[in-house]
Amino acid sequence: MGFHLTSKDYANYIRKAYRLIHEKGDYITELDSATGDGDHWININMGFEKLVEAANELEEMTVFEEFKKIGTIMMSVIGGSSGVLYGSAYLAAAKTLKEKETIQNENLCEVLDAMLQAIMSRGNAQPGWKTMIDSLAPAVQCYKDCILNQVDEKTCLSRVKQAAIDGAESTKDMEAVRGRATYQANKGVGHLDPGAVTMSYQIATLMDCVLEKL
Amino acid sequence: MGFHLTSKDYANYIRKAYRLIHEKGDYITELDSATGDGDHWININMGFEKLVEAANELEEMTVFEEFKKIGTIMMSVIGGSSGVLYGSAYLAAAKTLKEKETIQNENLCEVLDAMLQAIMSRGNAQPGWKTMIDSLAPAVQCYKDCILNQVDEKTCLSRVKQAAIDGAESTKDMEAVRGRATYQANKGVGHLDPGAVTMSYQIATLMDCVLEKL
Amino acid sequence: MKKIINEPTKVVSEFLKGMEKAHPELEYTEKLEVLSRREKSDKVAVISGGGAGHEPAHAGYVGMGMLDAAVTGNVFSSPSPDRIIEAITKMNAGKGVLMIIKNYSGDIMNFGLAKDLAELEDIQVESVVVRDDVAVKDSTYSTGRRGIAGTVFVHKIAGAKAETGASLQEVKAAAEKAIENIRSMGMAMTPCTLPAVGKPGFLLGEDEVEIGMGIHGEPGVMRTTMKTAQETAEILLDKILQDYDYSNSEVALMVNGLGATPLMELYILENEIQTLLEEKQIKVYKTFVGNYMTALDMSGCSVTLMKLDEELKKLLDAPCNTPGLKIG
Amino acid sequence: MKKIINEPTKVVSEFLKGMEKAHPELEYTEKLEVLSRREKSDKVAVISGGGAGHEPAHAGYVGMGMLDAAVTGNVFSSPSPDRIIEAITKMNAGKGVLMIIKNYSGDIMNFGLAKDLAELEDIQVESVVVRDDVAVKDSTYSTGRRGIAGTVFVHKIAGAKAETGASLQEVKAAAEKAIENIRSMGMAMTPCTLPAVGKPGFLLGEDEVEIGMGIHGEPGVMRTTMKTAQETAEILLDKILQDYDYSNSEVALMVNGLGATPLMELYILENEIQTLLEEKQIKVYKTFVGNYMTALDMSGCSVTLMKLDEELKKLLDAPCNTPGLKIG
Ligand SMILES: Nc1ncnc2c1ncn2[C@@H]1O[C@H](COP(=O)(O)OP(=O)(O)O)[C@@H](O)[C@H]1O
Ligand SMILES: Nc1ncnc2c1ncn2[C@@H]1O[C@H](COP(=O)(O)OP(=O)(O)O)[C@@H](O)[C@H]1O
Ligand SMILES: [Mg+2]
Ligand SMILES: [Mg+2]
Ligand SMILES: [Mg+2]
Ligand SMILES: [Mg+2]
Repeated sequence: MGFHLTSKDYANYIRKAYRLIHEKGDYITELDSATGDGDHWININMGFEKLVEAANELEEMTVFEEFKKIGTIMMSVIGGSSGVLYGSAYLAAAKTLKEKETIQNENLCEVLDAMLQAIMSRGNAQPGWKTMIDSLAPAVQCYKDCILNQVDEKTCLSRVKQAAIDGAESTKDMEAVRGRATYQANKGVGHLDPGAVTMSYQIATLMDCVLEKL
Repeated sequence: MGFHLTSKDYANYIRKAYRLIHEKGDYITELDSATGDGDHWININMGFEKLVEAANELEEMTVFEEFKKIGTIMMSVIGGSSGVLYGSAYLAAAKTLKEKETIQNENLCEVLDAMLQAIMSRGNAQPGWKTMIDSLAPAVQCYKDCILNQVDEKTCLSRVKQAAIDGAESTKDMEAVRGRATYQANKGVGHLDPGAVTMSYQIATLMDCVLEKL
Repeated sequence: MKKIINEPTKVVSEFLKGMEKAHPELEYTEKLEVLSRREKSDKVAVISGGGAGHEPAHAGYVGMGMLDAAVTGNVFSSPSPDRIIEAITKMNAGKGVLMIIKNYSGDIMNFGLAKDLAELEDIQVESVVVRDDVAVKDSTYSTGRRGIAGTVFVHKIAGAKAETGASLQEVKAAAEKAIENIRSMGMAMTPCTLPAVGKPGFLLGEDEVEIGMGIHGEPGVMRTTMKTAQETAEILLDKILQDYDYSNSEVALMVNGLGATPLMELYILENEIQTLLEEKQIKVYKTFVGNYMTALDMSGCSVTLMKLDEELKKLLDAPCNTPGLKIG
Repeated sequence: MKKIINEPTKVVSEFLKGMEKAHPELEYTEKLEVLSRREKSDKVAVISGGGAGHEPAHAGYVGMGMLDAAVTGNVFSSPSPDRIIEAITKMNAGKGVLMIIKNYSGDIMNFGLAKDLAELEDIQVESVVVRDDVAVKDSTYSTGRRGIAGTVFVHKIAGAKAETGASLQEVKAAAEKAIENIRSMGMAMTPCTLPAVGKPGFLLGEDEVEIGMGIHGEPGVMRTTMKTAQETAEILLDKILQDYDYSNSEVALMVNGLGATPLMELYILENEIQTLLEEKQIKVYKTFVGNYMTALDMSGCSVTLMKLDEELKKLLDAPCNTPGLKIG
């Protein structure tokens, strides 16, 4: 019959994602120090901290309101490149949830796709440019393929998760075109993009949360 | 019969003293860092460097002119506390050498005494205050005693040397009243005074030079 | 990590509170981390901002003859659009607002979004993007050159132009003329430590320096051994002169410290740069030596040249009175 | 040691050459390491100086409204009398010369000898000795308190008084009034490295700071762990207030960086100091935050208070235009 993700479920996902991100502090900071300016973890961690503080409130909202609120918090608390990108992503995703009570399989794919489009347009960036897009884009593509091919939800969600993780991994060999890694002589080749890694954490956690609902 | 120290001999002494001071760089810097500001060796070493450069010129002068010149160079090149103290010392010593062709036993004692008086008055300082005076003052006292007691020159010079060295050593337990060691809570107790140590190097080298003439 | 702070998350707001207390002519807007002139004047508003950690930039350049407001993000992180909008709406006097942006993805995106939102409120907003760092290859494909210390000259020029009562387009044109004529190149000797991270983001060997390192500790173009002041001057200046032709012109020179470099060393470097410029018959009209655009506690320096024409000279000489720069 | 220098023995002369080139209104006298105002005015001359390594002090305070000349010794070493005499004879306009001396044996002796020699040439010379550092016990027996950052206030007050055309005695009296009312206290987080030595003179642990350390790295009064900005403010201010009664008065406040401390941290400390002063009902009339009296590349800070009466307020507000301090 498929999953129904409620705003409460999504708030729980936020709590879970926060725990993972929080835990990976040193690692992510190291990644952003190697090719960027070292602040990516501080900012995204702070953003999730604020989201967790607001989680009880988020639970009570419609998913539309919830996504709008998350977007607003992320934009203003995270700051930097990621803040405005995630903010835009959530605001765009919210639009796909207007009047919805829960998030079901196709909606979730639309949510992620809306996020991808928003990030690409706000960041003026393409897949393959060594950014967070390189985790999100393959995940969305995979999701779309699964729906097209009517892959069962469980398999689908696991594949999306893996696609996000592999996508983040694939940034290692890419040359940066956007973001601070472009300033390096070798365009960051040999290093993972921190934004892609934290994106993969979020997608993976989200898929795990949904899988639990099946 | 006794020794006759010529301006050439004194120039040679300068060269020799420079070698010793130069060699002790790390040690003296460490002493001044522990209780002062760490510059004593740099300055006195630079002063002696300039004196050595002028040594050929110094050799041709009368001892009076030679001492005046040394004082002027020391005052302007060394700078800091030591520069003005040594400068004053040499200028005062020069006065005792007016019209002298060489420096003999009694003169040398007068020279050192004049230096001592000049340093005490310029520095407004007394023996026992943990300064260069604590090497020079016992050396002068010892010299005077030897002359009074008609101790033979060789023994006398060796004793003066030892008095200067012991005097420097004695600063370890003194509390500073003048100079930067006064800023310390324990007034520098437990540390040798750098200015006393470099003073003892100069007196010891000078005595060695004179002993060679005997 | 030894820093005179209370909590890493509070450094920005406490810093700005301190600025407001020290400089009664400036006003701090809490939460939104905006520092602005208390007296709003009837002219084009010039605002700037970016991540914290570059003090006195940007808050230190708020005042007569330079900025009307500065918006501060977290350390090394672009401020969010809501903060930028606060500065825009607060300082707009009906004549429009010029935003001076340093060329970083984050700043471009956040200021860009703020501009879009402000325009919805019928506020005229224009922006210029400073990209003076010749360590980075210019490119229309990638983000391109970073904005570094030369940004301070742009603040000065745009601020002075705005004070004359010029229109938004005229102020923008003056800022763009400055940007066209500015090039910078930097060198770092030690890393910097983000308060919230607590340890340096990278390491440099006992005798190593990094040429072309950015003001956020982004890796540079070349790691080499420590050079003399004269050699350093040559390396930095050569890179600038290879990129832009300053020959037979008059320039403004800035020798900027990154935060932990003693002023004595900056003047020693400046002395060498002046000698080199004289040899090349580039005439220095005005010289600035000091910490103008820093990178937390990094030690190192940057050199900036701005080619001057009569208009830029006049605007550079115009009086300004800000915590970070006073002229006249 | 990573420093932007050429040769350790040349740092002072190259620094001063750089200053002369950057500030055309100042003139450098080679070999004697004197930096002076190019335009000699018909008033009491105010000079100061001391060892190098405290930039912008003292050369950076030469200019309208502050010093007429600064004499620089080697790094951390008092200048020799011949240099001081050069500054005296060069700037004396017949109205006499006031020397502002920081209280160190070396400075007292060298400036003292120079005064004696200048008086032989019939130049009227007076001197005042700044002893603001409350870390050191005052004492008539020993050398007593050091002069540190408060010296900059003395330069400002004496310079402003001299500009009014006051007599040597009047200028001296104003300087002494300032000195009476000034107290400072400092804290160091890292050691400094003398260029000619090449390694730090002492070590501080990863988390250690030294309260009361002098501006030459002379040992302080207490070694402790790194504190928050608020605790640091309390420690430094308490020591000052224990020594001198500032209650119910108006003061000038200076939060000074020792060279390597980011401006952001100085403002964070200043913010805390302001809060404490407010609690104690001490009114801050004017605040100064920045690197005014440094100790090479040391990181750390000092806090200075000067109690103000109407005369001191007027003199503090009077315009000055020097590389290190501009007012009005
Ligand atoms: N223009 C862009 N488009 C998409 N993603 C981007 C862009 N610029 C940066 N990013 C992503 O943001 C991450 C860095 O985020 P963060 O550290 O918060 O920003 P900043 O680079 O401003 O310090 C990068 O690792 C990259 O994944
Ligand atoms: N007032 C004084 N009288 C005699 N000797 C002094 C006096 N002040 C300092 N000294 C001597 O000078 C030495 C320090 O010299 P130096 O390092 O050149 O000067 P400074 O303390 O100015 O850095 C001290 O070790 C002490 O022996
Ligand atoms: Mg980053
Ligand atoms: Mg010393
Ligand atoms: Mg950043
Ligand atoms: Mg000294």
